[in-house]
Amino acid sequence: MIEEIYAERILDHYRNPRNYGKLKKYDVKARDVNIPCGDEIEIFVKMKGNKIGKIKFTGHGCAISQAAASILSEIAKDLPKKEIEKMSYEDFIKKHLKINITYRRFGCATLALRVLKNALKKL
Amino acid sequence: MIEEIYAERILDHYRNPRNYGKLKKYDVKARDVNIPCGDEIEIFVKMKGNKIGKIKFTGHGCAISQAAASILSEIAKDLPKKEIEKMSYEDFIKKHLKINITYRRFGCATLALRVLKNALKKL
Amino acid sequence: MLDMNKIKKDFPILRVKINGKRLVYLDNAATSQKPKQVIQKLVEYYECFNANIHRSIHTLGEMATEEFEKARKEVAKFINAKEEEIIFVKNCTEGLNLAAYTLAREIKSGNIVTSIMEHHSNFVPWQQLCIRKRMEFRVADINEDFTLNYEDLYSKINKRTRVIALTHVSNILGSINDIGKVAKEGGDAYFVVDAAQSAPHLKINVKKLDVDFLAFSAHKMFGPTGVGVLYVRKDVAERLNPFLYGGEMIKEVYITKTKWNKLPYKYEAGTPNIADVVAFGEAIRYLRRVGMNKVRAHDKKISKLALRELKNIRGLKLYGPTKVKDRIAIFSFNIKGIHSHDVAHILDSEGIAVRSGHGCAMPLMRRLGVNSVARASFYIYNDEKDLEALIKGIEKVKRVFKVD
Amino acid sequence: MLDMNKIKKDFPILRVKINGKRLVYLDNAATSQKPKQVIQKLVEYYECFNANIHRSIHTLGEMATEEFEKARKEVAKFINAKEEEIIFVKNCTEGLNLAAYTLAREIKSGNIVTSIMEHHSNFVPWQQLCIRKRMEFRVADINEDFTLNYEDLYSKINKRTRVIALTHVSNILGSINDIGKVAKEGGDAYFVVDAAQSAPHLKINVKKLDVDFLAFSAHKMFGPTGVGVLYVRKDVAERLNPFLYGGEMIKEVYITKTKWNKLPYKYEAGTPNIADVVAFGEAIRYLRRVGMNKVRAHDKKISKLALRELKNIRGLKLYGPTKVKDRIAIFSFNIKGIHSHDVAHILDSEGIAVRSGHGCAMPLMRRLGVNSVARASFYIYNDEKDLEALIKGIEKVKRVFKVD
Ligand SMILES: Cc1ncc(COP(=O)(O)O)c(C=O)c1O
Ligand SMILES: Cc1ncc(COP(=O)(O)O)c(C=O)c1O
Repeated sequence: MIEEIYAERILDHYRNPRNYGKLKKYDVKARDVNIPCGDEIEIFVKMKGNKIGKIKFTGHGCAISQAAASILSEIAKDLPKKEIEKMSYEDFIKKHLKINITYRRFGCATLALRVLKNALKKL
Repeated sequence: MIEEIYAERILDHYRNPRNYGKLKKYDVKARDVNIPCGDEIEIFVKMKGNKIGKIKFTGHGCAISQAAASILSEIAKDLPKKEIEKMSYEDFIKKHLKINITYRRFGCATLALRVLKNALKKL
Repeated sequence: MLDMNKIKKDFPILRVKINGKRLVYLDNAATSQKPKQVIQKLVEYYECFNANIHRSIHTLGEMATEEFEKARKEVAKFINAKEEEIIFVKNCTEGLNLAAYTLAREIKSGNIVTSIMEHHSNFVPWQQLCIRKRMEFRVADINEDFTLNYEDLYSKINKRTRVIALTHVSNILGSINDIGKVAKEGGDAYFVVDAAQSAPHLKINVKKLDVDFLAFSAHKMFGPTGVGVLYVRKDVAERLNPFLYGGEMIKEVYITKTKWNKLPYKYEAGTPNIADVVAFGEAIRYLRRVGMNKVRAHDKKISKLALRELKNIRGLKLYGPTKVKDRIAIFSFNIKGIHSHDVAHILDSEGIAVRSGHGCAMPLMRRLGVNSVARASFYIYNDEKDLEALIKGIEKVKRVFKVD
Repeated sequence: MLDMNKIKKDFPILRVKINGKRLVYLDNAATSQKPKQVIQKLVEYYECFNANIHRSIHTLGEMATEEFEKARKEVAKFINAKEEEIIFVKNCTEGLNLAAYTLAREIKSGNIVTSIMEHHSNFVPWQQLCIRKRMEFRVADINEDFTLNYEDLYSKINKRTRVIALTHVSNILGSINDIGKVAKEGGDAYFVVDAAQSAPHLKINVKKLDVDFLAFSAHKMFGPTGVGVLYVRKDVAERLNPFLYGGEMIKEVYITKTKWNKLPYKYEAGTPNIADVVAFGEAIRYLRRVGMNKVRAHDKKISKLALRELKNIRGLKLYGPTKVKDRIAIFSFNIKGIHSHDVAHILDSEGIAVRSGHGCAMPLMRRLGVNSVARASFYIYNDEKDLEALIKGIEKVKRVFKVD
């Protein structure tokens, strides 16, 4: 059912994104676009030791990509860098987005995590 | 029947081409290749007024293309330039080659006539 | 009027169910569906006379060559060109790139003029040519009503203009550009027309339009994927040098030089897409039987209805002309607060296929001030019921997103 | 051993009658016939999930994209490449030209080395590049036994060699070249391999061969016309600039610049030949099920028999190696006093399809001192009976021409 993908929680994160904006002081940032959509996410990270201290993002795109960024920003906070590095895209979708995503929206759902992984590589 | 195409007369012209060779003195010459085959014909013409006086050809290629050149050289002699100009390829095949030719050998059968027409254009 | 029942029956894919719903295929500007006659021709080709062409003495080779050249004749007649002006390529994009690469050897300084409504395929090749050659790249604007701004276009064309590259119909806006007029007033520059969206819908007459190059894709007009057509005016085609080397484009090869074959082969390198060209011939025959005037009449009818319906949807913004005569039945839109991807995804749950995203026209997106659009595009097998389904589908999108 | 009965049944065209005779198709080096599985896949594609790919949110688009990328995986596995190293083009010729055009922007002075046994498609692009850039074009010779003259080849390669362009198997001689050895001893030059004739018959492992580019055509290995593959080693593909512009190869377009998509899309412009790529995936699966080792074993068996039989025909001159291990089952020959076209024509009257002419290898023809050859080339559906038919057919040719 399509309504399960566009669940209350997804729409809420889409309309009221948590941690939206830029960090003035950050250790790394990264940006990418999802080529098929043109969805865009930029993520700013300030580390606290080996953990993610502060995280903010900006961007635009579909409900899935933006909600995924918002949800990611919530769960990533205080997480050790390693945890993000080893988090699989499939797990992120299943455990955190909690919706059924097929091939066509995979890129939307995982854009933010991809950007975050790339940002952490620059550390 | 394939034997009708490779009739005695065609094979004879192929093996014993009439008017084979070059003219030392000529008014025009032309050369062309049949692209699919690589068959090659060069024709030399010496005019006698408005008529074809002497005609010789050289070249190499399949039995059809070489026999056609030989047969053409025989019938072209003493023919008014105009007659060659207005001779259709289909007519040449039907009246002079006297064999059944389909699309695939059309280029072979008409190479010599094409070269002769081109030569006369240079006059 | 088209016999819709008959036409729908010609397209086997329309029987497919999507999420248990009837398929409402409204992504025709991306690619059209194929009538059974075209699919059958492919099968016939491979089962009965598949062979490599042109250099074949055997029966299969002769049959394949004849059918291949018959298709070329069909295409030539379809746009009123000579046979030797029809070059088969792999898609419209290759056709436009062929034009750019061969012209690149001819032109030096000066400028190239195009428009902001171009598909990337008719924008990037010229942009890159200008970068390589340090030429000026000039981009004409659109008007507020989404038609081409001719005034701006003409102000950008001058004596130093070497190429005008213009689309016949915009794949986002649906706007029809007056190619004949631009050809008349455009001066001496080479004129390259992208007909990807016009060839399926409008009767094209290259002699009347008086252009130098015109490219389109078979797959958007009932033909198979993998075939494009590039029309090149004979004198231009004779003057320019070939693009890709090898195969039928060759007359004689020596170690140090090569002589080219005559037109149109000069521009066709390697084994052509024989089966699909033959099947494309069948697609053209299909269009001819339907009649391009009827195709256009149907398109106008749907456009009129669609414009009326879409106007009434609250929060829907349409990007494209509102006069039927200025456009074809391509409708790009956004719904306030909902991203085009979500629109397309929810419509799909109702069996409705529309496109979403930047539609390979990022410069236009930026000009429109959006990142993406949803696009519903119609063809002759789409009827009022399909339009109705779309309208209902959009209501559902809004319901899922809880907006009104 | 191959189950010939089963295999013959897979190819519908083998039921066709030519002049009332059973079709003996021996023109496989020009193009192969297609198994019903491949034809059926085309039908399935167009009847069930035809849509444009990659930028689609709707169900059909998702299905088409998945099948398309699945085919890429099949091809990658088939030659032991990474998926992003597999670029779909329209034919082998486009692949080789793509290599030449993109390398042309990288290299300046120096020389390019190729061989006299090349097909025009791997000869003319490099010849023309050398002419444009005033580089030296060097052509390695063959030995008296029709194998590549490696000594001559290595003497032509030096520090100033920018590209080595070599065929894996000659389409006329049937000779197999030792690509792995040349890669090892060829120095730093880019190594471009024409695998048009090897990919259908030999197991290819691009990592073992260690080449930079390798091109082949689907239509010669059970796939449809209109699809070629260009393998480009990842680091090379990343370094070079794209060739054709537009479509999936684009990431972002601005008025003054464009960013390219990642591999392999960077080199795929315009709507790909989706249906035929999907069907080519099926062809690869077919080959995989048969097993490339069995394909090769069958080829060797036929070669051995053919070499024995052809040797006994008076007046027949064979152009190609006489050792089975040096060759595949491509047999080019001439019969004294009879032109190859006449040979092919008379064989056709017996239902036997062979090629005749220069075989797109004019430099080789001149080297062999002939204008043309007749060529019989075998594939897995050809058996001893087909060879027998050929031998009998040649006898008939001689009868018609009254030679013995
Ligand atoms: C050795 C060789 N290279 C290249 C080609 C060109 O292949 P295609 O015509 O499919 O581009 C061929 C096929 O004729 C060939 O035999
Ligand atoms: C206006 C326009 N031009 C060019 C193209 C490119 O066509 P293709 O992808 O078939 O090369 C398209 C199709 O998407 C188009 O709509």
